[in-house]
Amino acid sequence: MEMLLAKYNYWIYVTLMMIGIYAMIAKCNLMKKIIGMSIFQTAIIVFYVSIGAKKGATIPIIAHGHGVAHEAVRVADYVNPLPHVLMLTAIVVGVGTLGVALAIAMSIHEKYGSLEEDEILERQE
Amino acid sequence: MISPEQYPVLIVVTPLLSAFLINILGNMDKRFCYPATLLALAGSLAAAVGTLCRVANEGVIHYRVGGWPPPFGIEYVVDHLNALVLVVVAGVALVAAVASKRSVEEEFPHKITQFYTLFVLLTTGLLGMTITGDAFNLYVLMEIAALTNYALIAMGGNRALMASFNYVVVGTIGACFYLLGVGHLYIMTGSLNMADIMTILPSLYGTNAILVAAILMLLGAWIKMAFFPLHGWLPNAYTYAPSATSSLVAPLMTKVSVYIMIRVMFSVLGATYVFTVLPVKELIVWLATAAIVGGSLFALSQKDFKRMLTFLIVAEVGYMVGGAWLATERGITGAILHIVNDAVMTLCLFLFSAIVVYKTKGHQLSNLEGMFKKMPLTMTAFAVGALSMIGVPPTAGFFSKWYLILGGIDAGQWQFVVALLFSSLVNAVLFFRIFEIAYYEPHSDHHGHSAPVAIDEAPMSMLLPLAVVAVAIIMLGLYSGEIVTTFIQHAVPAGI
Amino acid sequence: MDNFFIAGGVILLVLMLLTLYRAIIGPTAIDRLMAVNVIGTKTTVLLIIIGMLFNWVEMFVDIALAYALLNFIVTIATSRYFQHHKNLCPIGFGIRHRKEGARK
Amino acid sequence: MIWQFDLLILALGVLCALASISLKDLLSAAIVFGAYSFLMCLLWTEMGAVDVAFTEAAVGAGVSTVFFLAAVYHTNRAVKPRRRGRLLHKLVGLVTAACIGLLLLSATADFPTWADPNSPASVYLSPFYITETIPQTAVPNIVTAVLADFRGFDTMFETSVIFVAGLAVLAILGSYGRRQRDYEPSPTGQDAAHQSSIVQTACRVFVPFMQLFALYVVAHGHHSPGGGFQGGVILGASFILVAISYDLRVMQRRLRERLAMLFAGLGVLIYAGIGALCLVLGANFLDYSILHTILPATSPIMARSHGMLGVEIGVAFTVMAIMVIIYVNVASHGKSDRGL
Amino acid sequence: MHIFYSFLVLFAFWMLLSGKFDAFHLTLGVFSSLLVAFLSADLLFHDRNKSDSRRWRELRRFIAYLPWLGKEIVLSTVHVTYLALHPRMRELIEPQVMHFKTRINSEIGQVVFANSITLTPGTITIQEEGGEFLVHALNRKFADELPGEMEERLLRVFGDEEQANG
Amino acid sequence: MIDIIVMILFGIGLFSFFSTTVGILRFPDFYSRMHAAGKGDVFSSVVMLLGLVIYHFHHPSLDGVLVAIKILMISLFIFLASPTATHAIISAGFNSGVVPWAKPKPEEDKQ
Amino acid sequence: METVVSIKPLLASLVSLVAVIPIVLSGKRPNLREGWTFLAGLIKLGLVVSMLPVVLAGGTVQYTLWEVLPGLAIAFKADAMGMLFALIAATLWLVTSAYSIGYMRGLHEHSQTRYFSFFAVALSATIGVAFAANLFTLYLFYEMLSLATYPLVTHHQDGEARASGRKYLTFILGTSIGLVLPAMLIVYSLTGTLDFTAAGILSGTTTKTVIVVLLLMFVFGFAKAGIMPMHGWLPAAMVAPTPVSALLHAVAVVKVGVFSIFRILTGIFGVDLLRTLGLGETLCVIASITILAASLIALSQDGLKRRLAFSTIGQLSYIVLGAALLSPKGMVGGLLHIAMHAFGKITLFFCAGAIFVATGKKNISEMVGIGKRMPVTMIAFLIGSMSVIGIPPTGGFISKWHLLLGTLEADQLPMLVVLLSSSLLNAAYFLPVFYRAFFCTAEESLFPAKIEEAPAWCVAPLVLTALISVGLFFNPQPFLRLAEMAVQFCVGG
Repeated sequence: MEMLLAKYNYWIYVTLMMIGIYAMIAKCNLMKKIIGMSIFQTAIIVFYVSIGAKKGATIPIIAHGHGVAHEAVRVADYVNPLPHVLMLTAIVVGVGTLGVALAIAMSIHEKYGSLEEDEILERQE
Repeated sequence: MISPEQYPVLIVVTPLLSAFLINILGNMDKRFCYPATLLALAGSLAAAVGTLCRVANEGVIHYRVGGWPPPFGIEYVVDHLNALVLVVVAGVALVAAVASKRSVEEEFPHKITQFYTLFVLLTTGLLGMTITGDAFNLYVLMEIAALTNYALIAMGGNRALMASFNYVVVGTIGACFYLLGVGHLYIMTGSLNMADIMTILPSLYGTNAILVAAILMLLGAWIKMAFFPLHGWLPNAYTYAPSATSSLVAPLMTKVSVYIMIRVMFSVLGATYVFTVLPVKELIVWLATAAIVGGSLFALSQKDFKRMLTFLIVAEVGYMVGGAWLATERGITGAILHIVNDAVMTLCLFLFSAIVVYKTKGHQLSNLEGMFKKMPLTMTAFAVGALSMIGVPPTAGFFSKWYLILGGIDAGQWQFVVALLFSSLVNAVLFFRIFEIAYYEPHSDHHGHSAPVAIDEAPMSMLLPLAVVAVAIIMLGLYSGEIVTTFIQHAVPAGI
Repeated sequence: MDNFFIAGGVILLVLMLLTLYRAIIGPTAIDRLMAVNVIGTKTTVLLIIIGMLFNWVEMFVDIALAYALLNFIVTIATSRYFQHHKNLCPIGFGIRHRKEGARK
Repeated sequence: MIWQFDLLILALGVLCALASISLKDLLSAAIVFGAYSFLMCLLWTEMGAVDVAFTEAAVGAGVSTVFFLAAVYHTNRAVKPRRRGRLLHKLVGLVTAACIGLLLLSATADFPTWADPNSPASVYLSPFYITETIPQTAVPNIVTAVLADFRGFDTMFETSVIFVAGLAVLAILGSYGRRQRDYEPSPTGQDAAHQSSIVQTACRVFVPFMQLFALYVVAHGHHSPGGGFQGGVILGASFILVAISYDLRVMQRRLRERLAMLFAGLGVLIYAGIGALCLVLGANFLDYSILHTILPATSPIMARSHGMLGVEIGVAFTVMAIMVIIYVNVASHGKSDRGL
Repeated sequence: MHIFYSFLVLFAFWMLLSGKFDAFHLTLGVFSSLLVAFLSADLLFHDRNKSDSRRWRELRRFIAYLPWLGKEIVLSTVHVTYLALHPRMRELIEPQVMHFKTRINSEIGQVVFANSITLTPGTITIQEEGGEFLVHALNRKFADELPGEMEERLLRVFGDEEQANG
Repeated sequence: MIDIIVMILFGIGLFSFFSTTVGILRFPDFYSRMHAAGKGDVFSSVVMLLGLVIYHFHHPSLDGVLVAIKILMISLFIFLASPTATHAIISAGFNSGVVPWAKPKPEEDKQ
Repeated sequence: METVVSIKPLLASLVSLVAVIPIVLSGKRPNLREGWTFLAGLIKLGLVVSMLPVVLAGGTVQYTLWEVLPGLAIAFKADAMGMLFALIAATLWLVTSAYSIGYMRGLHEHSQTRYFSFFAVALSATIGVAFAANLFTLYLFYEMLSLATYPLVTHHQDGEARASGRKYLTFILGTSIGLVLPAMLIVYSLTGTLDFTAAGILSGTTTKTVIVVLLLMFVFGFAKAGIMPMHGWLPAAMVAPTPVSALLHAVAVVKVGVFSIFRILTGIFGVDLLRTLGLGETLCVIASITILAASLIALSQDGLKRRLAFSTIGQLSYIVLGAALLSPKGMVGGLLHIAMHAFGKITLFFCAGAIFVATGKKNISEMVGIGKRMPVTMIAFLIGSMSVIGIPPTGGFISKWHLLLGTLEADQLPMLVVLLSSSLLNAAYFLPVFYRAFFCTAEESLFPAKIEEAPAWCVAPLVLTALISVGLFFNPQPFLRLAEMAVQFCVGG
């Protein structure tokens, strides 16, 4: 139980990642692949944000003029901001990739009239 | 004015700023794009060369972006390894850009602005990947390069679309694996700076998490570089890409990924960890052997010229990965030298294929018929590239192969040596088959004069870069010694 | 009071789980849309509750507002879909046709 | 972090993920995937990552779902039931997923306990950021400070990524730049299908407030969650809302694609330009403190703060413009006429 | 003029959002509000011909209308709760679609009417086209109540003077 | 005192959300489910938000008031947006031809 | 032993490479083009000859162009052995050029510019091999030669040329990449150097097995030397125009092969090492098998050029045999045979070409009575044959004599037998050609009894080479002197 509570976040990110990978490899439909890709990316974000979490800490905005102005900032009070910064980037990258992938999928559909990988390959011949 | 101290950042910032300017200018008049692109890349190349000279004189350069000290801010580290790669990337991009003019105008006249903006941004991404000393920054730049790459490939239309889509999926997996690896390192060490991680890491060598991190990062790099069992996306993507794209992407993308692998191996995980703690050295050399043999054999079975070249890339990746994992000084030297040489060689071949596509509208082997007659200069330049791929001295390809084979002998990995020789032979067969096709025009009669064929060389904007590259191949070959003693020998980690 | 909010939040989440059941089984796309819309609205509330628990609501209100806005946009966008494609059950796969799912 | 919530939300998330990849109707999959994103946003808020949550709410949940819908609208909605031969694929997928999963799980054993205040990540770099942000930059939101200053270089490229994405979509789908820029007149002269006036009116009223809210988010990124990305996305979403509730053409009257592209380039140019300005003034790239020499009456510390604001504005420009561009192209399949 | 009104409304909104009243943030607020007013004033004030006094009256009366609506919402929730939890719910409901034409002319009025219908017990607006309403009701009782009292009240808010008094 | 009010409001909100959920799950057809979703959703959210607003007046201050106003703004937005969204969804359903559920009566077998 | 540092060896190699540029540029004006060729040839010969006094005085001319990698330089060294070879090549290029003009113009061949350009490149490579100071440089020029001769071999660009070109490359490139390159790399990784030294560089570095493997790799790897079974390309390459065959068989290609083997044996392995390990015998056996087999095959060939080709294969192995004897006389014989065979064989090829130009005949059976028509050519043919067989008064006798002495010196009596029997076979396949050409009745003759020689550009060179062959019998200097000096140097005098 202790173990479960200590690490479950990491386990769940692994689960999400497996779902994503499975969809990317096994699914035939391009849209499904894209969804899998997004899930995969989100899983990584879960992982990073979990790294940043800290027991008993609040959000990484310094309580400026919130009663404790200009006192020495206690490190233990704030969660680790660095992973958050990194993940902002990852989210943005994710949406970028999503946009491009959708655009390509749409072009493929226009060209081959299908989103199913095997049908497209058939029609390419 | 801007002091030489600032050169490292200029390498990346010049093309970055120019990309947006190109986009804005291009919206006004698309004729601005081409010269602006050349100017930007030339600026970047100049900065890269300046940095290279500084590195040669002063040793490793550190540059703090934003003025923050390294583990907190992002740092640029230019050492002997990446100074070299930077110049290669900038140079290759410039040459490819020069040559792209006609094929871009022909293949997508309506999207010139987008093309050049993406082109410059791709170069920016590759340069940034090479120069950065921060593990996460590398990921961001990797994504810039990847996204531009997807788009540039997909602009080829038709079959390029599906190829590009597969590339998106696989490329994302690769980049995400890398990111996950960085995450694992971060959770264990708390740092993102490569040098910093490397100093913290030795106390954690035994842990599973670091092992997983290493595997993930390497897997990521391998996917990006199309290392043997993970190479499925590459042939289609590069074959069906527009020719202006492929002559930029094919020489650089895999090479920069190899560079990243080497960087991860030696500057993040540390050579000791990679070669002594990880039990995979032999396995990877075997895989590299398989890559070389497989790539060569697949290349042999192709009827499509460009596709054949893509399989050669797969084989060449095997060279470099194998060389780096031989764990001998000469093997690693060879791998690094081959990054440089192979970039230029591949550029030569793909520039040629761009010319072929431009002139004959196809890239089957049969499109090459009678080329020697029609464009002797072009074919001569191509022949230099081909000989370099085969590994005929004094072309560049010979010398890197030389080091690789010596490394293989030193390491006692004979299968790798045999594979290298085998691939040289296969390359010889491949290219002489092409020469044959290009040489025996179908209508030649036995004796006397055949019908005079009008010499129809490629336009100057394509021929000149090709010629420059051909000369560069020979020069690189002749100066290999200089390169090795001035740069690469400092780049090989000590104690191997 | 924190415990009360936590308990409230947990109940809210459990109820969302139930709503999610509708989102997953459908049967039609708009049923799912409805369920997701409900979940979205409740998430807004939950965000504020989390703000309460962090004892610093100011920072969460903006997120909640943005959240509500975007949830609305998604709903409108989806409903827009049906103004062009008037089919709930695209041909080619079997939805369990219930009475209400029958097409006109 | 509130572990009770955490556990439940994660469970919900996994359910949604599973549902969205197994649903046969792509529209439904997109809807459920939207729910998944919203749940993730909730999860991150609960773990204290407010900025990430904000971004995910705006980008991941809001705009991407709309993109998905638009893409489904233009393509095939049904997933074909597989005839045969997919077994191998499934097997490969399962095995790969299982291998990766096992690999990752084996690593978790070495991780520090979740949310451990003494984990390396929490004690190595982050104390510097937490303690130095106020003295060095006068920005209370540490994430903003790290994002725009300490690691501002990352963010510049992040913005470039967005720019690239927009450009890529344009390059792949767009007819932008071609001569026939005029909208195709629809056969009836007016759209057969349009939103009811109820929706139109409601949206009409919301849009200005939404835009102001977006600007507020940009301007207050220093003090509260938010910043250029989030604000930019919401601003973009407001235009998308116009397009959804009225018509793509109505939206284009407000923000032409050409203009949007200009904005996009301009935004990143502002960012990189501020960096280059520092360079020209003699400091390192993106070292905003040097800007106090040209900004009247500011100390180097405040110069950093203002520099960050400038950068965030640039980001907002780009993000807004690119979101609009992607939407326009995806929703109208590159024709930028009628759209979803 | 509309831009100015928009600016005022938006700036007020900004102050509420911002909560920071130093010069720097207020300046930002002014700029932002101006920008948005310039961009979207036509969205906020769609009907340009309406007089200012009329606007003001409508706003006042609309606020007065809200409490009644609140009461209806509570009632409707109770009703839904009752139905949802009723073990033999299916016997209680008798869904039907009905349609009618309203006397409210102004567009905004019709919208408020439609939304009010949606919020009140047992009815949801399906379609609204130039005053033609299509409403789904859970059973006949609710269907019969429409347009009824609500329309009267809304006519007082949005209708022309004579309609409201008539 | 405030706590108790908050608790009551919260309780009401949760209960109505519970019934909404039950309604969403139990009602026979799409339209009637929409009734549950559309009405219960607005009410429960607004009530809970109101509770939170009131909770905020524990320590009255300018900041607190501003936050309270913001929360009110959210509830106002929900109040305006939710019926619109409900309408949009139901009209989408109607457009795409969902037939309302009818009591299974022998004489209405014509459907 | 003085060492002169001079750029001359490099220039001697480069001059013909540089000449390619004016040759290509003046492609439209044949006379000017050939003028360039001659000019380059003269300069080249002059350069080579100018180094002769130094070499004859026991010195060497050295020049290091470029150190490509540490321990891997492009370096030139003109010593006695290289000088010997360079002198032959430079002389014969001039002669061949002259002949080419006659042959190519006589047949109105296409793409003459390309032909002359690549010819020049090939010569450049040959001189490069001759003056290579280390294995790397040698390999570099060896490959260059392979590539430069490909367009020459496939000059006709028809299906047959295609097939033989393919065969040519398969053998030449396949062996050089597959065998020489790895052998070279192994040597380098064992010793860290590739320089040719008098005593060899391999002694004491590795085991016998490795040495044997390396030896075999080198000997078979230099496929240009035509050691069986690596000889397959040679007959195939006969499709090329005759001057090319002459170049391939007499001057450049095959001689480069045997010269390389000579260099390897003396400069890399070292005579002492080979002697101590007793590897000479192995090589002797390999060579003698080739000698006998090739001669026997030659007997059965009807195509004149094919017969000459198999003859070449056999004669080449004489040279290898000379080296393999590891006795001073034998090696002198071997080196001398490079020269003697070159002049003899080139005469024969020129004759074959002249016959083709004049009559269009390729097969021996069609040449009955041709002597009456082309007496000068056929007499030159006789002289050439005599030289190859080793009958005085021709140069061939001198070299065979030394070889025979060498076998005695090395106590290799079986080799003596091989040499003698092979000479008999040589006679058996050459003399019938001559016999048929002259000794036939008027009815048997396929040609009218009217003297009608090939063009003067064709005939003059072959007369010249025939005369040189004879002249070398009376005065084998400077080749004998050079050969003796070279052998003295390697055997450790």
